[in-house]
Amino acid sequence: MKKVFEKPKSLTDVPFTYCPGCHHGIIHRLVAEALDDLGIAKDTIGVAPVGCAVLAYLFFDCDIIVAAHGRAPATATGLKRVKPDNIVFTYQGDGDLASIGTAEIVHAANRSEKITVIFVNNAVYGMTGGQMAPTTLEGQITQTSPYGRDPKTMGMPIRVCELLSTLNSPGYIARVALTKPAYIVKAKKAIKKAFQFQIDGKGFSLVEVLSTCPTNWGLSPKESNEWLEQKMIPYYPLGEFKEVF
Amino acid sequence: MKKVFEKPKSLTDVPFTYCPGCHHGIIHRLVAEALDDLGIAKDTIGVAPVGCAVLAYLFFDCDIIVAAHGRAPATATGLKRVKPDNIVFTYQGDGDLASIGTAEIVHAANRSEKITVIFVNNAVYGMTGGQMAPTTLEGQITQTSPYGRDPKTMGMPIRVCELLSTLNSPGYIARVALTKPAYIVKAKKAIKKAFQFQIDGKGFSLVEVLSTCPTNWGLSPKESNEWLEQKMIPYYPLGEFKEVF
Amino acid sequence: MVDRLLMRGNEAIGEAAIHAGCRYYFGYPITPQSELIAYMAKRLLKIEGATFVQSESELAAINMVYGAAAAGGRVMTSSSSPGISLKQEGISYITCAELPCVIVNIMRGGPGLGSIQPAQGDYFQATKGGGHGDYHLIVLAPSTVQELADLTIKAFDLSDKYRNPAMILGDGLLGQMMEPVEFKEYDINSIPSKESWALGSSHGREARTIVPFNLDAGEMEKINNRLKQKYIDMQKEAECEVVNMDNPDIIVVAYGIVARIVKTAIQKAKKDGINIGLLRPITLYPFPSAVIRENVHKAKKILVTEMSMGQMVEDVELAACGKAEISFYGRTGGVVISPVEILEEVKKLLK
Amino acid sequence: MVDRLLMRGNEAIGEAAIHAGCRYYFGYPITPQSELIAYMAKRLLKIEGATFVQSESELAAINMVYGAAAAGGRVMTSSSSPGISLKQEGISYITCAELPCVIVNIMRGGPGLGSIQPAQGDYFQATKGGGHGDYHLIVLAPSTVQELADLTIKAFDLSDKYRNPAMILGDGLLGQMMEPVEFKEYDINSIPSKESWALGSSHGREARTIVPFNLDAGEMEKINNRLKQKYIDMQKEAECEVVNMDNPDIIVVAYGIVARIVKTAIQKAKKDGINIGLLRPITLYPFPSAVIRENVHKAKKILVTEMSMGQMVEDVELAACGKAEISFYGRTGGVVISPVEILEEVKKLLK
Amino acid sequence: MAKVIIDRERCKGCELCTLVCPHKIIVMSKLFNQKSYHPAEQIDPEKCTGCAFCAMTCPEVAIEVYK
Amino acid sequence: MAKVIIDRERCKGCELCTLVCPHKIIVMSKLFNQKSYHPAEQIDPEKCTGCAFCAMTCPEVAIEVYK
Amino acid sequence: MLDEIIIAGFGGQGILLIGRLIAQAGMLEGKQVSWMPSYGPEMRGGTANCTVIVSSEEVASPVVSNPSSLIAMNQPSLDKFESLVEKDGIIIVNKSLISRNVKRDDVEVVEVPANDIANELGNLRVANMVILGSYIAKSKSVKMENVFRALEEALYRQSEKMIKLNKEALERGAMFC
Amino acid sequence: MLDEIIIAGFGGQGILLIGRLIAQAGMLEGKQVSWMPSYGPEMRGGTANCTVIVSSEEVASPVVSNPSSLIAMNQPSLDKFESLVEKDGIIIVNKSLISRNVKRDDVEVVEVPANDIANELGNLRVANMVILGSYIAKSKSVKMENVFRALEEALYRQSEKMIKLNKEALERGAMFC
Ligand SMILES: Cc1ncc(C[n+]2csc(CCOP(=O)(O)OP(=O)(O)O)c2C)c(N)n1
Ligand SMILES: Cc1ncc(C[n+]2csc(CCOP(=O)(O)OP(=O)(O)O)c2C)c(N)n1
Ligand code: SF4
Ligand code: SF4
Ligand code: SF4
Ligand code: SF4
Ligand code: SF4
Ligand code: SF4
Ligand SMILES: [Mg+2]
Ligand SMILES: [Mg+2]
Repeated sequence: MKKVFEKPKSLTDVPFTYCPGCHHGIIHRLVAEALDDLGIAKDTIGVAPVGCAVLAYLFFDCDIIVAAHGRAPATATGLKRVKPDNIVFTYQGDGDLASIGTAEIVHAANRSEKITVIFVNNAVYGMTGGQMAPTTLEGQITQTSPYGRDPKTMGMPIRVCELLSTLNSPGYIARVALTKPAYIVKAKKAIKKAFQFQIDGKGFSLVEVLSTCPTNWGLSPKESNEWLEQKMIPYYPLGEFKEVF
Repeated sequence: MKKVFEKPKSLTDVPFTYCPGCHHGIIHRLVAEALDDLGIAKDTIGVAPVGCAVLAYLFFDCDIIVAAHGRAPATATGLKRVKPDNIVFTYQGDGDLASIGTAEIVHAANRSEKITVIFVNNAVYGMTGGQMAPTTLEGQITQTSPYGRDPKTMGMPIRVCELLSTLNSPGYIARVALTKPAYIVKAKKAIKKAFQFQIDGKGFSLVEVLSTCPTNWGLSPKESNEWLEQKMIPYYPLGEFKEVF
Repeated sequence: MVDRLLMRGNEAIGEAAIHAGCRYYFGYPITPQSELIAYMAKRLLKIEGATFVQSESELAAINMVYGAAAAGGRVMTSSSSPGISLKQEGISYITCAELPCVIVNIMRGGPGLGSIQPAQGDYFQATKGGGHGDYHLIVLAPSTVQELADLTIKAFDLSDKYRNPAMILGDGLLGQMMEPVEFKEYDINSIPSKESWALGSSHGREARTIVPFNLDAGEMEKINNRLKQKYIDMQKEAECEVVNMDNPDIIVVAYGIVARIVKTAIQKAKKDGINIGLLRPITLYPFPSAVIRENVHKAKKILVTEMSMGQMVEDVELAACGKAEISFYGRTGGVVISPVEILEEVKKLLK
Repeated sequence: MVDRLLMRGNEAIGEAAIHAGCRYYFGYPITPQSELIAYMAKRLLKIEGATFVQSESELAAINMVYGAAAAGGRVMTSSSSPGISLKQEGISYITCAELPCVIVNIMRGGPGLGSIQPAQGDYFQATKGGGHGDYHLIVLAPSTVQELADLTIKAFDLSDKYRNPAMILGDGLLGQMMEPVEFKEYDINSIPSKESWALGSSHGREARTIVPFNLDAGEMEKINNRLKQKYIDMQKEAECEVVNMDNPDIIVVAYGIVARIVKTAIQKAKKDGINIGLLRPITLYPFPSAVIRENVHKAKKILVTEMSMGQMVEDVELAACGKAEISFYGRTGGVVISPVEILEEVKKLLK
Repeated sequence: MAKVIIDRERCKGCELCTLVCPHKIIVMSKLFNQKSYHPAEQIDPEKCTGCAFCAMTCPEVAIEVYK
Repeated sequence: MAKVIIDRERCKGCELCTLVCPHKIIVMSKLFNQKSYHPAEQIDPEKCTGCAFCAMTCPEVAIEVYK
Repeated sequence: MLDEIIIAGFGGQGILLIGRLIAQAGMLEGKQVSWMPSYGPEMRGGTANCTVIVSSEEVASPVVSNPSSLIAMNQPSLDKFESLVEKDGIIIVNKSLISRNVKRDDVEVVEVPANDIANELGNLRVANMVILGSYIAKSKSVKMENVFRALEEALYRQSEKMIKLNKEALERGAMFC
Repeated sequence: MLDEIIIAGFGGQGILLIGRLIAQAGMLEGKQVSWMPSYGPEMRGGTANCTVIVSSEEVASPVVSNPSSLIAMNQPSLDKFESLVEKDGIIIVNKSLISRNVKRDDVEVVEVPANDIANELGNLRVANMVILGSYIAKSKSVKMENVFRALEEALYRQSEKMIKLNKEALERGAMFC
């Protein structure tokens, strides 16, 4: 029998430190597969965020730097400008990218820095124990919205893809999910396309991945997948938002 | 004879320190007239930016605080939350609002803080002597784009109204200009409407005013007006972008 | 009788703040102080007219504090080391504008992202001014959960008294641990009125400004001089706990959680016939230099111990004016010093 | 022969950086250093493969520097006081990650927005660590335009040597003034290779990481200890100019532009029969404590003078170990000290 | 009948008012004011309709209109 | 004919693989692994089509598929 | 009196609650107490421990190098802390998850099949109460009635039934001492 | 030798250039020089001044309390700096814009109708060169030929005609001394 599915080479053997059922692991695999498929792992520099994925350097078998919270796009800019022939990607959570790092992602996208951003939207701050993220849904209970997110004082969830797509600069922007195999196949395609965009020197690319945080959602992995499908996808429609070069 | 036009009461007698022909003065007058017309000057707190308008406290006859560069929306949030019955407005340049203060404006708008933002887009950093702003036009020469803004490394000019209008929160957002009386009349209406929006407790309001910087553009006031009409307005269309409550 | 409650340090700070009339909180999550922001959310969102905002960043938080303080609100923010670094510009502004507010730093190992374990590496930043320009914070260093509560209340009062931001400098261990804590009656009416300077409606008075700058150097210097005078006036608030100082063989100087660890070392040392004196600065700015100076001659050796590479030790040396032989022992990165280590260090010095 | 060029201080820094092989600059405009960013734009945008980015903020700039340094680029950023405060978190990260880069601070009056006139109020921030955690920058304090150039080059070299960020601590006056400057031959090939640690393509080697943290306190402490050892090793780079020190009536300690003003005071004093010695620290970190210590006993009185409320004076006191009577004279807010004032202060002390 | 009063010391000589006056009855003075700008002045006040275009446009709020 | 190999020590017992298997031939073991999770295991390998849905879904990359 | 207790196990085993109840009970008895957790990024499967001090005097260091008692809920915890326990101290071992014997012979050891008993009681999650019951009975650090009170306060949002179950677990555990 | 010159006037009068040319000329002569501007937010209509030192020794303080020479391009500048000039120093006054007389009688005063001469030359903007010419002729601080060289370097982007005009202005000014 032939092996038809195995761990991609661009992942190390270190077991993930993520909670059971957390999609971070799937996203890691898809990124690693993209690096494998495109044969770019040895030329890739990853920028890990401050968030649950801060330990990503243990898992990806490529050069990695951990950026300050929210500043991954700036750090990636520095890397890419010095090493334009390398492939540079950031891997950022929603607190990291859409809250503290808002200015950095908007301006990196606007400058159309030739980097690829993997944006993990799990509607919560995972690492710090479940506080409200900019992407937390209306009414969602978190540590810092203990009575549910109230749009009157906390605003509505931010849709990053839609926001960034208004910028008049080259870019590839898509939103994907991972709750069923069909979605995963699409997610894989989008991530690969995003890296290809960079390889082709076309500019900035970003894939938003709707992700789960069973631990902080207080749900089982299965329930988390359901919640994602029933609550998140309607507010965060999947699809490609921009492809301009 | 009756006086049919005079300096609004909400302006002090201190002569402006702006350069000849600079639109900051017109914008000040329009804001002051709005305060007069709505009778809110004595209940208004202004937040001045770091930029040419840092001295606005000399000119407006209402309480004023000078915020850190880019952080006026955060400072305004603090003020408004403590004094919800006061009217709070920020007055910000394009460097201030669209560059260093990107995160603050996006999130204040998204929380729909009940503040009014007067956003002065003069396509340049005035105060510091004419560096590139996020709104500097393609090819425009500035101190830091001495060979013209090159979208390949510096990105395209950011359209703030369009960007903020994608947020799913209440808000009034408009763009105006001041190069002819008809525009000035419209600008006045928009600014008044923005304050009325706040008075009515409807949420965040922002008026972007296309403005000139003869000094740093290296043009006469007249040429500056022409340049604004011929170059800026086509890229930054005037109009109302959002009115949701 | 007041109840004793078993509370986490972080939560005790929050409850103390609310107790002291703090109704405005702006902050951003970070370990090991996230319980504090969560606590403020839980409490303030249920109080009519109060404000809890999870800001988009620490930078936004400190600038919201700036606005809220300018409007006369009793306001607090909190964070841990990296987040406090991000607030430096804002802190400098608030100090220049002479606005009162309380800033909590529950320190963790650094530099960089560091570790999330307890440390005291931000002493310089807190006491000398991590931001630009000549300014100082009032810096209080609690060592028990009760003191976290008490000094939080005191921080608000001192901050109002001097119109200067005050910082609670704790660490991850203090923030995370639980101890019994009591909240004594606090008279909210005793809070000084801010009517004479806060921004708001200007009916019946001239419009006011809060402008933390002056483009004229001479005028700016006047602001600096006013601040300097304030720092001089503040010196009288300096506080230091003095423990076991009759005839010590050696004096240990330590603050915060480390001072408590020293206390255990003192007990252990007694068994070995060694008498350790302890000087525990409670205010780190103003630094209790006078108390240090009066006491250092009581023993030949002075040991300063911190969970850092040695920061407060400089202030101790400055206070001692070359009149004592000062050694330093520190652990870093989040490693908590143990009583045994301190005792060993003491024995080494006494040899 | 090398040409003497009449250049602004800010531009001399820029030219020196390019001369030293710096090809990456990330910065944000601010008075009084905007000529530097403009200069870098003008020059770097014309050099193939070089990068000039006006970043969205100082925060972004320092984090771009972090990335560029990690990739092995010789990289610089610059700002003035408030902007430097915003960089504190990033600086702490870069230090922890042990990456080389040069940061220029052309100081202005503070705190807050302050004034835009020259000042020296950021000494503590620069030398003690304005960011969180235990770390130090290499801090160089030029006093002429020529030295701005020379020390900029030196900053790059020291930064590479120790893999530690280096700061040029200038002020608005130095940045704005023009003086003749020469650029001596610099061998770009002498720049140490970064191949052994920089990120990039990993063909033929294992993947590398740059992670400025460790969640395990013990492991984090190892990082701290490595840094500490580096700071000890660095002490040998300490530098101090010693002027007119045979038999001085009084010794003045000053750095940067103020030291030059003292030199004029020295000349003026001679006419009055007063002999003023000058100690001018060139490296502020490592601080030339040994030179200070060796020299302070040569006069009864020591005057430290700064354009601040008194910051370096603490390091002088620490170096002097209580062995000299130290006074301080300072101006703030952007007011530049005049030679006459210094002379008067000296006479007052000698009375 | 209308007229405008221009505060010649506030005026910075930007000329913007001269451009918008429908009757071209504002011109720049040959003289200097104290800040050494050539201030604007109204000629032919009879032609003034009091439309206030000039005043609306003036960045220095230096113009008052009477009608 | 296909089969899957599940790394029982990597598995964290999240059960996601059991949900996506079209033939419901992955179930959770009653036993603990060393991290005290109940790992997933394949039953009825004959029914396995090697579709790899399980592997694609596994957040721990604990599943290999052979065909 | 001075009791210094380290309680250790997997995250999710209710380690911190054990500690909290001892501290709370101590406080109810007018004693000085402190409770100090280990803390880290919230990730499942990690280990957790906390240190509790119950004392008649002011608690100085909340950090304890040599506890007088150890409650080991799993094997790694026993491995890590066994050697630190003071001479004549107490080690309570969760026999359900720890197969090896305690190596020290200068301490008192109590073995409690906490998980098994909890299972018998119908809820694995009360294993922590079983072992706490045993510790209280053995050490007499605080009174059981005060642990009950502490429990009621801590679980005030839970059902009567749940509280009852926890108390039952405490009592079952107390039989091992 | 040590010349310490303050040059002051309105922003826009070319004050900084006057200073720069003196410094540049001094440098060409192998002297030590420094040039220090006043600086502020770029707003028109403000005043500008700069201090230039030309010396045979190392320049210590670039800040000068008592200049040996003052070039006053407008009245506020004369008001501000007149009293500071050293005894026996030089004050060059732009007579076109300054109506009052210099009050000091212990300094040498030269009055130059700089704007008028510039107007005569057909370009108001060269008034600064007129006054500079006068200062050079009076003070002999640096050689005029070196000012010419400095001018050529500074205006290298300008037309031949413009450079010629500036030189002419310098020469016209030099007649006043
Ligand atoms: C400057 C700074 N602020 C705050 C933190 C604390 N912090 C660490 S991770 C994190 C948020 C993580 O949330 P997210 O980005 O959504 O990632 P996730 O863990 O959900 O994948 C925060 C606030 C920090 N390390 N640094
Ligand atoms: C933190 C910080 N960075 C930079 C500056 C310097 N600075 C002052 S104003 C300004 C930009 C002004 O441009 P803009 O906001 O467009 O306002 P304008 O002057 O054009 O009206 C800058 C960068 C500062 N004061 N503080
Ligand atoms: S906390 Fe949430 S995001 Fe983080 S690893 Fe656990 S489940 Fe995933
Ligand atoms: S610099 Fe530009 S924006 Fe500033 S006052 Fe002058 S013209 Fe206006
Ligand atoms: S009011 Fe109208 S007509 Fe009269 S001067 Fe002004 S613009 Fe001209
Ligand atoms: S618009 Fe105003 S400032 Fe401009 S010229 Fe006319 S009156 Fe003067
Ligand atoms: S490969 Fe397909 S059929 Fe086989 S076990 Fe996995 S999901 Fe089921
Ligand atoms: S998906 Fe993976 S981790 Fe989850 S139960 Fe299946 S094999 Fe285990
Ligand atoms: Mg998240
Ligand atoms: Mg602008």
